[in-house]
Amino acid sequence: MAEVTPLGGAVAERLAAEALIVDVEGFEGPLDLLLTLARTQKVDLRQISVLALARQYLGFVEQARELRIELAADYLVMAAWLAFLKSRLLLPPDPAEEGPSGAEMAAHLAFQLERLEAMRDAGARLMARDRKGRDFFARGLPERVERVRQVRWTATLLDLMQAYAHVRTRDDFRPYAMDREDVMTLDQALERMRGLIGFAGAWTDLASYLPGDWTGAPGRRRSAMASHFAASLELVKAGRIEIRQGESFAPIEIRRRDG
Amino acid sequence: MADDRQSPLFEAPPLSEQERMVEAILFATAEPVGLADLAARMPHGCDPRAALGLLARRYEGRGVQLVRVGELYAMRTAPDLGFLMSRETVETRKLSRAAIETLAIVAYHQPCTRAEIEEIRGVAVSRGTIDQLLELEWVRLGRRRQSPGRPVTFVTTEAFLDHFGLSSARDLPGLKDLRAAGLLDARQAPDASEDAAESKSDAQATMFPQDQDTSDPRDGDQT
Amino acid sequence: MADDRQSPLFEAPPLSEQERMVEAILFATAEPVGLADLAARMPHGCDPRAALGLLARRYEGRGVQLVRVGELYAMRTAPDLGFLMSRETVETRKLSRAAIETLAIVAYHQPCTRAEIEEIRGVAVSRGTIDQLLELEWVRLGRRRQSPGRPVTFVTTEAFLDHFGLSSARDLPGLKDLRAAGLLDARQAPDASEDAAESKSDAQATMFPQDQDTSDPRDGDQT
Repeated sequence: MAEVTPLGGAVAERLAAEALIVDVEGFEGPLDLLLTLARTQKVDLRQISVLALARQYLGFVEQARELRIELAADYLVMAAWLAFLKSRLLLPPDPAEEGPSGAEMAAHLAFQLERLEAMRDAGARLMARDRKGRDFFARGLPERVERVRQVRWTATLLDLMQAYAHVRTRDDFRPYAMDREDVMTLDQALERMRGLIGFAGAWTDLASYLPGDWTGAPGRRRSAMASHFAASLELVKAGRIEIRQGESFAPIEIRRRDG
Repeated sequence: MADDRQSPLFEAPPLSEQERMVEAILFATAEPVGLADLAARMPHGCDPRAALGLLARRYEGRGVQLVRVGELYAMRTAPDLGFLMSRETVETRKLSRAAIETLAIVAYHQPCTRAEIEEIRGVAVSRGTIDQLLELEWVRLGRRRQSPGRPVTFVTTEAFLDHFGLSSARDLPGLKDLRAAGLLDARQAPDASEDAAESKSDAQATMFPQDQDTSDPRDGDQT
Repeated sequence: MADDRQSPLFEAPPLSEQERMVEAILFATAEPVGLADLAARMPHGCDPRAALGLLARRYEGRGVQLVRVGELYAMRTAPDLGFLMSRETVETRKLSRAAIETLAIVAYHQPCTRAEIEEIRGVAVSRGTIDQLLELEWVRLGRRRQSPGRPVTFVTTEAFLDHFGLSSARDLPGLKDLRAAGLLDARQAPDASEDAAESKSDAQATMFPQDQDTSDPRDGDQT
């Protein structure tokens, strides 16, 4: 594919390269530059001379160096690769050498250029299409779709009966009346525990900390137990005691923590 | 067509083409458009009024119509298709506790006054609660009570019976039935249930009533 | 469509009436509408696809046209009348060359990863370029590629199709020629490792996965 063409039009090439250098900011990377250089060959990209292209590019880089223009690293990487490609293309293939042949590498570069150009053309064609808001238009006066929300209230006979039962039995269980008498607060329990833990050197059942007058009635005992348990957790957090429970539902035991 | 040579530059497009133009303009503009505006947008020599006439006839009976708004023209949805422009969502919601309790009291004690409802519920009944029940047509006004102040009473309606599947208000289950159905007991005071709980375990056991191994072996097979 | 007759209560309106409905719905909105959405808004038992077919034919050659946008449908003014709407024209920000190229690469190679875009362009894709396309809603994230690193892919959107007047990504200009010329192949540099080549090849396999005939109602009755 990549046949070696005789060196020709070297002067024109240099002139072109100079013109390009002025424009170097305008290029979208080395592949873009290569594509622009390839166009100066004025042939179909499929017939492009990759060797000549490599020379053009290297000439360009050389020119840039003479004019003290700093090229971005990827332009220099491309230059190094093209120099390598050029040597592969010029030297007879070495059968011992690994890797792709110069011709394969050249063919791929030609493919890349062709593909980039194809995408560039596709982009241009896309932008040239009839476009919404420029060539064709959507409805200018859209009508709003209204959302009508309807609420349907329901209740079942069971709801009704339960509500009535609830009203009729409300007096019996006073759901909102807090029973201060039979509730031990966390603060109360904490206060008690603080005073007592000094004596708890060995593992002791938490239940044994409950005050005597709170262990009779089940409701009172439960409240005291809950508060004492919560209070113990506070004390564990504070690093004052340790807590353990052998298994589910086993007695909860606490012990003073020294140090 | 006859004398093209006289003003070839300004020859107006055929009327059918002008109709297309008016159609596109009316479709795309954000506001209704007047004749002058149409003429200004269209090529020289066009007759927007004639084009509008054609267009109006074309859209006769269609889903969209050409309408005149004062001196302006616009395309609008045909009036009979307005329903397509709204989306109804029906939301089913449970009646609030206040409403259902009030309803229950009216049902069991009808005819009953607002003061009686409040006495039984132990709370003031908000205006909105009664209004809602009236609006639902489950409750209506009954006769005034022959007592000082002649307060209005509330009674349930046919719609109420209908909704709850009752043939008459006397079909409402009585307190005894409620108890038999476990409704009253289930709502029983904590003190009552506590005895039962206490009898089978100590305080600690009831502290963590559902403290069991959550990894149900049956779950394993289902996944 | 088959068993509408089973429920005479919900007998669908005649097709001509359904056509009016679809017309009204599509006229009323600037956004493309899907079949499911149409069906949801029309009475039970309607066949929006058939109605769309009728509508498309009715508007053929008119100033306003029925267009397909991916799986959606919309009414748009005929492109040859754009000159009438200079006042409606929206100035779109001019896209950079990088953005246009990136958009073309995504459109023609979708789903396509950032690395593939960079390989084709031979430069790093700046964050802003993709952001701009995402912001315009012409490009969105597709599925992750099932290859090492699971890179995200980019695909074009329905807004992209709508903007460029395409009925599907298969209608991209010159797509067939580019494919025939092998320019959409994920061809690998000859010195690249085989793994990379492997991961690329599924890019092609998944390109336009729904590349089947989705019976466009507009073509429906032409045969």
